[in-house]
Amino acid sequence: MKGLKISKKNLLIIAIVVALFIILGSLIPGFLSIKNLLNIVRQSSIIAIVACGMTMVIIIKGIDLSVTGVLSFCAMVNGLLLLKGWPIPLAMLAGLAVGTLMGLFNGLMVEKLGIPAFITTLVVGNVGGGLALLLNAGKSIGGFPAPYVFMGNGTILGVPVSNYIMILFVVVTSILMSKTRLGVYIYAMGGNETVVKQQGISTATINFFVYGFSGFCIAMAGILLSGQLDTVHPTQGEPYQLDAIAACVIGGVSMLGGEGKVYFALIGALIIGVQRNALNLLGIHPFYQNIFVGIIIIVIVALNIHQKRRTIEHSKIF
Amino acid sequence: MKKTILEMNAITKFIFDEHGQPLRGTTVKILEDVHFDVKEAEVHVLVGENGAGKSTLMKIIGGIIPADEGEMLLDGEVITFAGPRESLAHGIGFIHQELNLCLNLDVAQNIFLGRERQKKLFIDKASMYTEAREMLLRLGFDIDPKTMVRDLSTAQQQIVEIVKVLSYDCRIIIMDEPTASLTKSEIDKLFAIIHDLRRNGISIIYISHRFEELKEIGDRITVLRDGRYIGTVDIEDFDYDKIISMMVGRKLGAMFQSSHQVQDEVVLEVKGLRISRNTEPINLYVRSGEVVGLSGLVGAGRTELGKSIFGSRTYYGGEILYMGEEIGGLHPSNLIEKGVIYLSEDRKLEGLVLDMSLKDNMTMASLKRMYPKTKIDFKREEVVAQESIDKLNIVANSVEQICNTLSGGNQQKVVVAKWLLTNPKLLILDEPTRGIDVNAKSEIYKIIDQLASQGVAILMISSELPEIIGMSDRIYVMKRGAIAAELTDKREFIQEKILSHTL
Amino acid sequence: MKKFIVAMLVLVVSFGLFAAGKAESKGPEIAFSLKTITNDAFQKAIADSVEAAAKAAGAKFTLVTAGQQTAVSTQVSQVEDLIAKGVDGIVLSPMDSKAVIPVLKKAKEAGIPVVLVDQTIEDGNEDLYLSYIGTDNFNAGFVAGETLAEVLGGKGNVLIVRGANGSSAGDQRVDGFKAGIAGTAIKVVGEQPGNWANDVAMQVTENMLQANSNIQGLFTASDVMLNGILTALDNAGKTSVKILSVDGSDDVKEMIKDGEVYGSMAQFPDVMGTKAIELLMRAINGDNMSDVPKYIDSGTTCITATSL
Amino acid sequence: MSTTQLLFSEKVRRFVKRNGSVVIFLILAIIASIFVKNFFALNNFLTIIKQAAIPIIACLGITLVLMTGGIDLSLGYTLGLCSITVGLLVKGVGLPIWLSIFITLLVGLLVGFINGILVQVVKVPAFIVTLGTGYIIFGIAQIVSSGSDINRLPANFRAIGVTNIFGLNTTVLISLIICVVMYYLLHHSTFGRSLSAFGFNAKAARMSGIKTERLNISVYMICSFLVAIAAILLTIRVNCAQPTMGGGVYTFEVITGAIIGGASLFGGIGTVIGSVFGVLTIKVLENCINLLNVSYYTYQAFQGIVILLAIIFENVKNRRL
Repeated sequence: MKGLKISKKNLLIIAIVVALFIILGSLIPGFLSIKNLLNIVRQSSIIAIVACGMTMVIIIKGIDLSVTGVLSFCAMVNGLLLLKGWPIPLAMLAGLAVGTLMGLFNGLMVEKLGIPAFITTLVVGNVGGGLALLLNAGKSIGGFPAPYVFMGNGTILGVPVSNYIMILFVVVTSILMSKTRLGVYIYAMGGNETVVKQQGISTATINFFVYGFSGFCIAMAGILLSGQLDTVHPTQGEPYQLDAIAACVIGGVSMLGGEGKVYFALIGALIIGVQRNALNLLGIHPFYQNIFVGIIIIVIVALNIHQKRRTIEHSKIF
Repeated sequence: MKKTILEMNAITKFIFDEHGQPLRGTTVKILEDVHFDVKEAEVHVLVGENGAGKSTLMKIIGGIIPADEGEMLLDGEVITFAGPRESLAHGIGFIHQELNLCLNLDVAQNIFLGRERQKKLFIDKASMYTEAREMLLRLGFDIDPKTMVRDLSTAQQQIVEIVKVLSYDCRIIIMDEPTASLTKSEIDKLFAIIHDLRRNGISIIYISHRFEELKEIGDRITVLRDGRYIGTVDIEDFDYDKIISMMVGRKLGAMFQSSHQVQDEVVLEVKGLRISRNTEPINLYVRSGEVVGLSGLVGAGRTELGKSIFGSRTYYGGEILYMGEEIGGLHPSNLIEKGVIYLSEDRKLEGLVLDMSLKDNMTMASLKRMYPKTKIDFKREEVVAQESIDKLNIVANSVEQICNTLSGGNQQKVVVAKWLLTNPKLLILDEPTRGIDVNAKSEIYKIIDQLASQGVAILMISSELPEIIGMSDRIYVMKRGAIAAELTDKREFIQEKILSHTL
Repeated sequence: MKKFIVAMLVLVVSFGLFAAGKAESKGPEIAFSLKTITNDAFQKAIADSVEAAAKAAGAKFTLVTAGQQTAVSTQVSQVEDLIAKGVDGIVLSPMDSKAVIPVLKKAKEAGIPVVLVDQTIEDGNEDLYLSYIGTDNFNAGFVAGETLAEVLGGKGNVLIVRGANGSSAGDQRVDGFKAGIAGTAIKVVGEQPGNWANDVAMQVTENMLQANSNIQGLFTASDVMLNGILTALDNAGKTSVKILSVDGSDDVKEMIKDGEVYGSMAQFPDVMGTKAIELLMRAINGDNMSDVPKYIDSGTTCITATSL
Repeated sequence: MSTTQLLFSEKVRRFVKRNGSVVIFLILAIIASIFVKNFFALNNFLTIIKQAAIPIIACLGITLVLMTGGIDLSLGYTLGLCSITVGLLVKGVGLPIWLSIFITLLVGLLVGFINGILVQVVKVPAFIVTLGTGYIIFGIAQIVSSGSDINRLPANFRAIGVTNIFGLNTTVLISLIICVVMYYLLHHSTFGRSLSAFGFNAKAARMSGIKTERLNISVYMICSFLVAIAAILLTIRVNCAQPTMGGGVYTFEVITGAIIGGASLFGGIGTVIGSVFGVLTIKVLENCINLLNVSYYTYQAFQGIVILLAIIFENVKNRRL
């Protein structure tokens, strides 16, 4: 019964997206080509993966501003090790470990010292960014082993590998959020922290997990990106910080905490991707693109909120 | 003779500084040398004024805060709880006064929070829903465990809270004013539950200010005053005045007094106001020097009416006349300037800014009047605040004290002080005595009477029939968002009669 | 769900408006991708010349910029978009010498001719582009170094105001400069990043001057930071410091005239633009490009008061 | 211990508690004076003050916004827009200086007004609103400037900011005046009181007769107004108007300053002294990094770590004291 309802929902979304694409396609030459569509998803995959962790963080009323730095730093660690001839899995593991650790550090600051996530993540991000530059004297590195590049750029059955990885992340995360205790606790913490404490659930565990996981996702995004570019650039994280947050919020994750679904965050990421892509295909002058992006963000969020308000109004007793 | 399962001796708790650190060596203490014990299968009622230390004592039992001195024995063995989880593990459940639920989760998730049913790695939602539904039904409540707690009424939320605690098989259950927001029928159900809990050998510690309840369910009554243990009496020799005197340390005169005179001038007149699209229009008026009671069940729309008048809620059509002038939709600030004020039922969310000091809160509504040139005169402010503190004898160590370190009763007095400073002409009081002790109550009743005799018009929303009956010159009864009845003849002011209109 | 429908519709409508607003033009479509043209006179000059040349050749022109100085991945996905769109030719000013290689491969697969300007890519990938037109940044820096050494008579203290950390162009110029002064008695006493921004450049200069008041020369990775640097020196009463810069923008010419700046390494954006389009048009018209050299030097000269 | 002593120690405790950043600043300054060559020099201090003066103005603006529990991520871009606006008007269009400045300030107010309306009326979280308006403002700034900057501004315009009056130039003095005004506004007027109340509990504040709607919008306007002033002064300082001036980096630097100054991201708390010294702390730090000529790649990491320490101190202090 419930399952049916959900699948209905998805059908609806898919229907809308398809409709949207047809219209866009008719407006924009080359937009509807399978190549381009897969292309969009591939470009969105980085944002989407970061958004997986970000969704959790925002749900517990936090924010993770360490993306820029951590993303670059982890990729740099991983990349340098690869060039040192480490086997790919080990190098990636190292990169992911670094990201997770930086995330855990954020968790520590938030949990033990009560430092606002906003500021600790911001600063940790700066440090990460600095280290990324430091590691290779600000130079980019490249020329990675073929299988590694394949992960970022190759395709299986015509679909980019990145997309599979992204799907994997989104699915795993949303199962974690909806089907496990931890997931419930994360929502609970976003809803009412005191209750969580009174139930004897350790907020430390939650904070550490959420920020650690966010760091993990960021690291993964960074590694995947360096695969896509066959390069690690010491500042390659720059564009993804705000995009990831925007993706979550456009996807209806409430900045007030307690609400949000990873699936919708993915949609948010795709909306951003589609929009950027379409703007480029339309050949709109870069100056106007900024204005456009801004308007879209505000409008969509405004609509979300308006929608929520309406539903609350209706749920009144009489 | 039932055997004692929980015993507390010489419990002492010092007051906190603003960072929650205990201030030892000060004479003022929250609890001092308190004794308390619970026997098997009894309902032990704990009474006392606000700030008497009831909640603190319970928090110690519940493992939420530790005692600074003294010992606690469970089954004769000394024990300390590191946290609420531990006390729960020892079979002590705590139903809190303010709701402890996650509004963004559904009923079942709230009930099972922290001990979800697992199927391998994943939570087993299906069985949780069925179990939750059973629990609710067993206790006679038909609430869908799938509904988000946010969408429940306050009363329903309170019930979920109770069910949640009951679902742990506890030996001792602490109920801190569980009936505060329940309707009559729900209260009856709760009492039924309490009775068969006792039958099953479970003990209940029950905190309440509603004496009519105590007789119904209590076995023993323990009285605290100013953080000290005063005494324990069996329900058999329960005597209203005796308990009162134990609580307040002196015999109390008549709770309600009416020295005020109703005048002819109509201050507030509401014509055809609908509080929502599909409710009947409301008509009512309040005259100068008149106390009008507004009775009705929780959720009958009394608060909505109050807020509609006070420009804090959208209503649907109708006019609101204050001294013959339309004030509908005005901003609270303009209304306050005109002398219209609304004292919210929700002290913590709408009444006070808990993180700010007494004086800041007291002067908040009068800033414009006190400092027309916007420059704050701190000296004057202090004087004014101190006056209010003395006048309403608020228990606080300074005007700088942060409000969330005050007891509920004192917080309520701060709110009252705030409104008195605006020298109002029309007072809308929403549950002015909710969750505050007899002494504070009678003081607030005095103030209401004084204001009325100064010609202030008062509309008093209350769920406590005694106070409605005791205070009002006229009574409106609300039902499903509309006025169900108007009682003008004091001889009609009888609990049963009013209830009959509400149901 | 409703919110998504509405959201989507908003997208659609707005795109519709934009699309409607665009006039369809005949002829091949040529796109130019670079880091940014905001507040970077030199990049802007290149863009302008490319656009002008393209229009002249009757081609439809599209400009895409990554916005930030170092948003490499943005540039890459933008080029991907261009390929997907199926433009007929791409002029590219790579933000990173390696990161663009995969996407250039894609362009090759799609049979879209690419000309590199200003910046080139890793050696060994010459098959990926028709030709690289530009001046090598290292060289520009090198010449600047030599010139300064000459002016200062081979000795003295100099400060370096770098570009943004992680910008290869900036790094190469500074590396070149250091090579240029190598072997002389000139000492680099301070070296800090100015992030291509006047206010930052000014602040770091001020601070470096606090540490070393005895300065004879200063090198900056780009003209875009000169205003801040000059103000800082001016405030510190250091008017005799010999300044060398890179880009040769119109602004700097004024400053050189007024003797505030000793010289700037002029590169020739117009040459890059016209030449790039010329090559692309040929490729598009199916000429045989085998004769085209892989590196066309658009030349560098050091503009000084004398050469103006 | 006599009561007076007690009062004194109490006073100290309160002061440290309220103005942790002052302590952080002093600690840092002392360390620097000992270990950093050329730091302890009047000239250097003047430099630092000059560098801090302008960010302080912006920081006071953001402090107000933070006190409402909001945030303004568009701050840096507003700075850019105002910079290019004043540049264009003064040199490009050649309007009289007072008029150019007047219009620029209006632009600032307008930006703030739009942010405020979107936050208060449309009820979009400030984070998102200003994230979005940031993009938009940046776009507009680029369009009006068509990407190029305007340098070598008229001397009589620059005079506004660079004239020296007993050692301090007018920029510093203007900043000083603004600090004083803001101090009164925040700590001695009903405005500041209402602002805290609103930040802590908007509902209660409104129902206590505080015009929270107006308040909220006005705060964003004041913030952008101050940013506009900062923009004009910064433009004068570097003698160049450019749309990229400020930017995201600037926004976060200013916010960090306010946070070091003890402002709370959850609203209600914020002080002028705190924010001023928050910014000074950052500037001293940057100054030291340059004096030491720390390798430019360590720069960022180093700075980050020290700031982190400062913030840890800030929070630990709040708990212990």
